[in-house]
Amino acid sequence: MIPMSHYLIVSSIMFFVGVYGFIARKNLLAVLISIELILNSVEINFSVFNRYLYPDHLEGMFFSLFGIAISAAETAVAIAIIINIYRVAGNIDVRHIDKLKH
Amino acid sequence: MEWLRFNDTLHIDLGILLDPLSVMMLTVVGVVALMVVVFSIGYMKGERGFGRYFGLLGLFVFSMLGLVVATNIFQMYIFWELVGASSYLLIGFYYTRPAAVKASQKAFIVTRFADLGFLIGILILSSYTGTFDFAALTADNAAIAVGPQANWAMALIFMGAAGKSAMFPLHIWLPDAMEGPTPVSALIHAATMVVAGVYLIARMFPVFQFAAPDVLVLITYVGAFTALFAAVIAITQTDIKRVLAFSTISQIAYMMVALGVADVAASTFHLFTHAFFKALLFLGAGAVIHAVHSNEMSRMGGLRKFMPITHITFLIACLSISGIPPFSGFFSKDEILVAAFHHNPVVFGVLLLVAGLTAFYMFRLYFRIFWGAHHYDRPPHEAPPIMTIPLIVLAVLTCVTGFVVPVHIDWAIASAGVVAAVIGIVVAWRFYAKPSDAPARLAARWAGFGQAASHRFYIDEAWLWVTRRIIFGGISRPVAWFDRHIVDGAMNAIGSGTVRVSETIEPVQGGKVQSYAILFVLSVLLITLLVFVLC
Amino acid sequence: MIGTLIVFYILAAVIVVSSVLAVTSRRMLRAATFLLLVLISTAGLYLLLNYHFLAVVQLSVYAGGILILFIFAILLTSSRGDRTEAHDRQRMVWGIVTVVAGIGITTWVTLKHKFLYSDNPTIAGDQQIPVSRIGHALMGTDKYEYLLSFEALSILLLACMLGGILIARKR
Amino acid sequence: MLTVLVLIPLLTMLALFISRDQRFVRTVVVAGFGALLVASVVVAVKFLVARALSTDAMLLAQDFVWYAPLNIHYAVGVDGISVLMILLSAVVALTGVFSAWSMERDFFVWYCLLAVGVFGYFISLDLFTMFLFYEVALIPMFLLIGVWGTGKKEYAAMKLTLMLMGGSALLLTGILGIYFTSGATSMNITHLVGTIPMAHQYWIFPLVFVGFGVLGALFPFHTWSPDGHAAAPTSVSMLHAGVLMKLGGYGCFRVAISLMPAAAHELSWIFLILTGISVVYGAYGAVVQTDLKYINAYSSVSHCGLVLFAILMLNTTAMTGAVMQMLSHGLMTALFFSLIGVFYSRTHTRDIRQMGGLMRVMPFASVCYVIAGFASLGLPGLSGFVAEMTIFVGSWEHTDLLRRILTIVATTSIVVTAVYILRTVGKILYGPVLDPGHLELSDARWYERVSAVVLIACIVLIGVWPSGVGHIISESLKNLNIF
Repeated sequence: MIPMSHYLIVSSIMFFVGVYGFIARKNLLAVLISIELILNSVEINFSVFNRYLYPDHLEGMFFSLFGIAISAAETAVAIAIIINIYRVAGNIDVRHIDKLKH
Repeated sequence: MEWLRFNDTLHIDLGILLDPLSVMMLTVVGVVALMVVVFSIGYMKGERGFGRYFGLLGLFVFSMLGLVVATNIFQMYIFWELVGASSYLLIGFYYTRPAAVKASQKAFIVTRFADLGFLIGILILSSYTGTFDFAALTADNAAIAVGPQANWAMALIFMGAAGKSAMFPLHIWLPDAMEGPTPVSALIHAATMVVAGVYLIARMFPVFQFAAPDVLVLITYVGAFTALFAAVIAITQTDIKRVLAFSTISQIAYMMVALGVADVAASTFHLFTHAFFKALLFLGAGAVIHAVHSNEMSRMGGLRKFMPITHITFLIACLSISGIPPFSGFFSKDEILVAAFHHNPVVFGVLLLVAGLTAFYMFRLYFRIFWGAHHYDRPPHEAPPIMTIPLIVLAVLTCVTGFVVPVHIDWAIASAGVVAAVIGIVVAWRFYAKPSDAPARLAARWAGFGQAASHRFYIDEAWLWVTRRIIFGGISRPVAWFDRHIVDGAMNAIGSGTVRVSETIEPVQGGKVQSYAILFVLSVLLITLLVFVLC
Repeated sequence: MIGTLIVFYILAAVIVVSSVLAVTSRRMLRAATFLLLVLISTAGLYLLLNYHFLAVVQLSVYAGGILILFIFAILLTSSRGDRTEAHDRQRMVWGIVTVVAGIGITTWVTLKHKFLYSDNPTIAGDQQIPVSRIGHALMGTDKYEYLLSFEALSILLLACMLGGILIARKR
Repeated sequence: MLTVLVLIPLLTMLALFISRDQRFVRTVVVAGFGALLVASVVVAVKFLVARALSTDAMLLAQDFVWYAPLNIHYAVGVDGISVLMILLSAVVALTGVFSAWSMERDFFVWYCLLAVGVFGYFISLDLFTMFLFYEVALIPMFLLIGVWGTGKKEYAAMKLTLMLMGGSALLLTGILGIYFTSGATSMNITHLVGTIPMAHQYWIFPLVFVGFGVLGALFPFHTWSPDGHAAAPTSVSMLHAGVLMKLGGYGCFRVAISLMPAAAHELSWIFLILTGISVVYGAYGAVVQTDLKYINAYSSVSHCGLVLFAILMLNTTAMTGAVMQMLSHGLMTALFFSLIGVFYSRTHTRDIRQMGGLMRVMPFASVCYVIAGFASLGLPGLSGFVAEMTIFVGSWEHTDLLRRILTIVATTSIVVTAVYILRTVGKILYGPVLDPGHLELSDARWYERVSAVVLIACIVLIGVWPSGVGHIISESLKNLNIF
């Protein structure tokens, strides 16, 4: 059987790769992709803990479920914002949008 | 009546003390004040601030009487200060004249400085004796309780008295105080306020005698020196009021010497007689100034024809101050000379010399005003009766007060004094009664000395240097600079330091989400690490 | 048994490689594709854990819905600037430091920590979760039932819809 | 009963929101502060009646639990010293209103809030409420100076507020220290007396003393004072120098000394040196200033330094003098600032080199200024004299060399005071009129006259009949039993 820690290591690698993308990328969409990675890794963790530690319960699974839904919502809004920014600023570079007003 | 209680033992009372000394002073203050007020009605007529003048005069007389009847040293200090303040206001009466303003400030600050000594003296004295009361202080056994601090206390109290009575080196304010209206000078700066110092020491005399005899020696020498010093300066002055001012200093110094040689009676007697003839001199000078509209001797001369009453009264006063019998000055001066002779021959010699000098400069003044050539655009006229009546009254008093107190006259010493005075008068007559080049020749021979004397031996300049250079330049300016730059600078540095620190750490919160993320993740990691390493 | 293990490692390798490529790729469309790979592999992991429903949701919502959104967004906003995105060297260094430190620390912590039953094969084994149980849990109001969260999520989605429209609308 | 003193300004403030109309605002403010003065007098009378019947330290006391878990009460009560401070504040606040006659509504709103803080502070017995009101009094100051001031007003307001806030940070630490080390179950001052262990007093005393000392212009934390006073509008300067600086002295006395007498005895020498420096330093600093308000600010440093100096002498006489000096300085400096306001509003300068001969032009204001000057330099018959003399006699009661020397140093300040007062008077009031434009200036108006006359009356009252005040103070001090 697969040891739990393997799952966790995979998810943590995914998480930190996401963090790297969040920190280092300048394209807003790339940043958003990184955020998706982070969320995804968190969802994996929820499921894994649920399955291995409390197999009789369903909380972890449900949290993953909700997490997926929330990330869908968040992505939708974020992309709406990004498109709007693109419309206003002409690009989607993080460096140019450090001010909320313009 | 208890006015203010400090603690269980010390409290200020306000009361009235009547004893021969205070009654004598009351007489002097009352009479002179009355004469001066009457005289002023004529003198000040038409002046701006007529009402203010008499208001301030009233304030002064109130304070002076309060001082005289004080039952305790603190009450005296209170009125002492009030007298100083009303003197300040009266000297500065012509407040639009910068010289008057300067003079009033000088008078107040110099006496204030002296009063500081007075105050500290009171504090020392009271903390050892536990009382302010004159009666308790001067009781025979009280002085013993004082101890070794008594010398300090009494010396400081003498400093206060010296300030008020214009003893060297605190005399500088008095000549300048002549900027005030002349009747004011007569009242305050000749007859009453300036002798307050003498009065104070006479009041406290038992304490001096029993607890601090050394201070009496100090008083003697300071007095003798001041007498000589002021007399020498008086010879060279050309402003008649200045001459009278220095003469006042010299005469008060006489009284101080009398106190120093432990003859309170002689001192107060001289105070008594001096008050009248000096007031008379000042009022006479006032009448002259009123007629000629100038203080300078060179603008006067031959006035005896125009102002006969003033002339006669002035002459009486001059004779009296010179110590010619039978005028009052003769008796009181003689008393002092006798006391000094028995005490210390050197002091006696100085006083005798001063007596001669006094006669000389008084008659120099007299001859230059009332004799000699005259040239006036408009002939001066005699003062109105409201001004001459006080002169006459004072002149009469000058003639009779010498006989009020029965004195035993030591004729040997008295004749020495009279001879000195006569020599002085004769010399003055030779020099000034008719045109003569003797003064000029003498002045040329003693040029340096005369120069120094007419500049009052540069004492003013020395004080000015002290105040300008040391107090303003040496202390205040550095203090102000220090405050603005060092203390305030330190406070501002704390402020700007804070701003700088926040500017340095500002980019951390620079609105860049990614930077926040780095910081956030690293911090979480650090905390995780700490938690797991430590657990 | 060993087959599951092999499948897991393959999936793990795909996830790691794809996610790295997804965040480093210059071209956004490629990045999106790699993200798709990651998401699909994650669905595989869910299958391995016997969360079949979750795997399906993952595929349909993430791989199906969100990624389409991404691709639209990329196409809408693509311009020449996208490909020549300059790298901020300082940022990269910080990112790498953070990532290395993070992976190191989490791995160390994960390995060091002794989980209860973590290697219990019997429980982790086979049971599928029936969809009816999921449905009841989602719609119930008892303990361990999630109607409130479900409704909250619905409102959130509605709000996002409105917000998305409002933001993206032409002014 | 005492709460009325807080409620009146509060209600006045609320009433001001009704209308912006200038006449209405003036009526409300004058009525409000007039009522406040009346209420203060009533409180004083009630206090005297109660004092005759009771020997408690604090009279007219009331106590409500405010926040039980932290033992915070709303506790009020007065002794003779607070009563006098209340009277002083009421007089100065009312005259301040007259000096601020042409100000707009919003100014008075903050002014009322300031009064709320001041009165609340003086009636508080609970350390927490005291601190609260202290802060309430400080905040409006920032706006009053920053918005309605002149010159470098933003800088001055910022500096003043920050320095005072710095002081209150120390204070808060001190108060918490007092609360937690005393083991008491209340923050009421009367309950805290004698409960603080000696070891803790050593660190709490300096904190509290410096904390209050900043407001009392303790060297070297006084530099907010010149800038603040110079920038503030007239009535704010009056209230600030006249009343707010007294908050510092009062706090030093009420909290630092009376709760921690042992530490005060041990540590007083350090602060005596500092305050001794304040006294002389302020006086010398004033000598060369050219801005009228700066002269007064430095003079305040000197006089308030004397207050703290006397408090630290730790005997009844000197402390009586300290309270008298607070009263005297409050009245006198308020008078000064109101007259400077009069001059400034006419001549539009505060530089003494540009003024001259104003006695001719504005005789009333000038005479008042001379009287204020005399009060400041300690002329008998005016309040300054009795205060200073009581302080000097009190500090002379100590026989050790340090205190003797410091006392002599402090007494020299009266000469220096004379120097700068006369210099100012001579420059601006006497002499010929320098600026021909000044010849047409008008004298003080009726409201400015009211303000000056009331203050002078109080100064003379204390100066002529000091034992009335002195008695109240020394009785209260005896009740404290701290010496």
